[in-house]
Amino acid sequence: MKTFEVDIRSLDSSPDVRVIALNGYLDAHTVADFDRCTDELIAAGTVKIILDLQGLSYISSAGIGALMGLSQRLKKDGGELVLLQPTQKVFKILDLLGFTRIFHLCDSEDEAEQILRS
Amino acid sequence: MKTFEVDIRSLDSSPDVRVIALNGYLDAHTVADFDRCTDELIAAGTVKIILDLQGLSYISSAGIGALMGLSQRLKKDGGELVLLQPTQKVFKILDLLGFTRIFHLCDSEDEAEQILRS
Amino acid sequence: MSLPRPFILELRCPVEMSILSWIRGVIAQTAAALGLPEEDLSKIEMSVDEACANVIEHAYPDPPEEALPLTVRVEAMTDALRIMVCDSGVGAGDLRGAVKSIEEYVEVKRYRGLGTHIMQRFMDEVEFVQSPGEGTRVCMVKYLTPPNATVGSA
Amino acid sequence: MSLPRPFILELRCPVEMSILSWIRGVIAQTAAALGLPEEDLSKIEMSVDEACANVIEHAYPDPPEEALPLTVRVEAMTDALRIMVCDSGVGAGDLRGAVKSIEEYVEVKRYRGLGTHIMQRFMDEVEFVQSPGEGTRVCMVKYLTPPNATVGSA
Ligand SMILES: Nc1ncnc2c1ncn2[C@@H]1O[C@H](COP(=O)(O)OP(=O)(O)O)[C@@H](O)[C@H]1O
Ligand SMILES: Nc1ncnc2c1ncn2[C@@H]1O[C@H](COP(=O)(O)OP(=O)(O)O)[C@@H](O)[C@H]1O
Repeated sequence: MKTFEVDIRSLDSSPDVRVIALNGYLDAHTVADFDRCTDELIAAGTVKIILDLQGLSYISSAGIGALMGLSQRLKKDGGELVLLQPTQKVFKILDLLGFTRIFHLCDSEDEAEQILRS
Repeated sequence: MKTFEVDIRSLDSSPDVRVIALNGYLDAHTVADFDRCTDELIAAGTVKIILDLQGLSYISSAGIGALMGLSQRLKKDGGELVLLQPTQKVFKILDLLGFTRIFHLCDSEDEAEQILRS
Repeated sequence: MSLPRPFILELRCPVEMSILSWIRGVIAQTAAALGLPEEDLSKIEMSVDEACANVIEHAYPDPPEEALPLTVRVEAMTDALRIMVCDSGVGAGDLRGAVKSIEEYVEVKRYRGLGTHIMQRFMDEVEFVQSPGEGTRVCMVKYLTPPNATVGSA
Repeated sequence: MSLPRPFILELRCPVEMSILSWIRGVIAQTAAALGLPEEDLSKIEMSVDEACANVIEHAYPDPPEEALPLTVRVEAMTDALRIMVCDSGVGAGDLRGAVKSIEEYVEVKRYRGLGTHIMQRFMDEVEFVQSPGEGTRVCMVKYLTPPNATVGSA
């Protein structure tokens, strides 16, 4: 049974943009793995991140808090966080709580890239 | 949540052969529906049945007993029961218990038809 | 992935056949979370299903006095999964009437007695305890690999 | 499809974050078997997850004395699903420190206090009972349509 996996790559067309694909669930247990991964990226100078949520089956308050903290840190450094294609279930949770008005959500990688370029 | 559904049709090429497709699980609860359906077919003169198990997610001893009883009745009337393409899970259960040596199992409708014609 | 143990799960429910699919679902979910292979998962799911179906079919010829007459208790220990299926029904019945083999089952053409046969084939240990008027308890055990002995677990 | 009620499900487990996914799975399975719509299912799953994560994070600053310090009890009654999450830990903590709104949460930039906010938003009733030294009990209720009022049920 898979729990949580993180896959990181750079965009060919914008090498300073990192795409982090999440697979599994981001809860109070797996959030430590997520934080470790984003800490490393930020330490290495990354400020623009696309978080690919197509494989994310669930997010808890711990996960939402991690995304909020990440977004804030990237903004402070002049960067930005964009969320890409959450599953219907994760979108619904974010939407019911009001977070779809707070995060930058995108339907495609191209759209996300546009936002991070501007 | 779907529990159990039965779909009955005749083979174009052998109109006396009935194909019963099972969907859902055949357990101590749903076996009554199954029995009712096969009782009706037998009362109407059916003696050759292909039981399509592609949509069957689970079978319990009650379900196996029903298949055994059905097979016996059809044979008595000069007919036969053939099981078509059980899922891996159902096949494994039948196999572990030794029922794959007792039932006629087929991989295709054509093969099942051949058996029922001979 | 392996669940931290020990843990306990207990279900208490009415004696109605339509409850069985939920019980199977919860049991399968738990066995899967323990990291058990598909085959063991099927064996455990089916053994519990058979024990519960027996309670619903045989334990209470008259309507039960208790509101929740069927109990399923799962204890996941370090080295074993213990599952108890208990009722407070008649506490009598032909528990030893289980078929000894599939050949016998096919031969006799009664197509009964397969449930207890399945439990005994699919679980590592099975014990039936019956006291007339006090009910039946089926205790089934499946051995587990202790978590620290699992190769490559996180 | 609706499960016969009442029934009870109880889980007792260690305070380890890796247990959460199993708890969610069992809860979601049960809510689904009750025929609840996807949205309610998500709300119940998440509320229970938040309450359990709090026990694991906040209830036991020292290792707990009990082997199974976290209890989740689900009671599916005719008209409601009652879920209790109990511990016997410190029984103190800023339970009233929940954020009042997402705006406040975003503003304050502390990114805490969302768990209890979620329970209160997603469930129909939520009650927190704390006694210092005796632990915390979170009791959550989701109203259900009585089975006989369900249109088109089998
Ligand atoms: N919980 C129970 N209470 C009373 N009798 C039981 C119980 N479980 C099993 N039995 C008895 O054991 C017999 C064998 O059960 P089983 O092997 O499952 O086959 P079947 O249910 O087809 O008869 C039953 O017929 C019944 O008499
Ligand atoms: N089971 C518990 N035992 C002790 N304190 C708790 C418990 N549950 C919640 N709390 C307290 O309530 C506070 C608010 O919880 P919550 O809204 O989930 O936010 P967070 O966990 O992010 O702080 C916690 O910080 C903690 O002080």
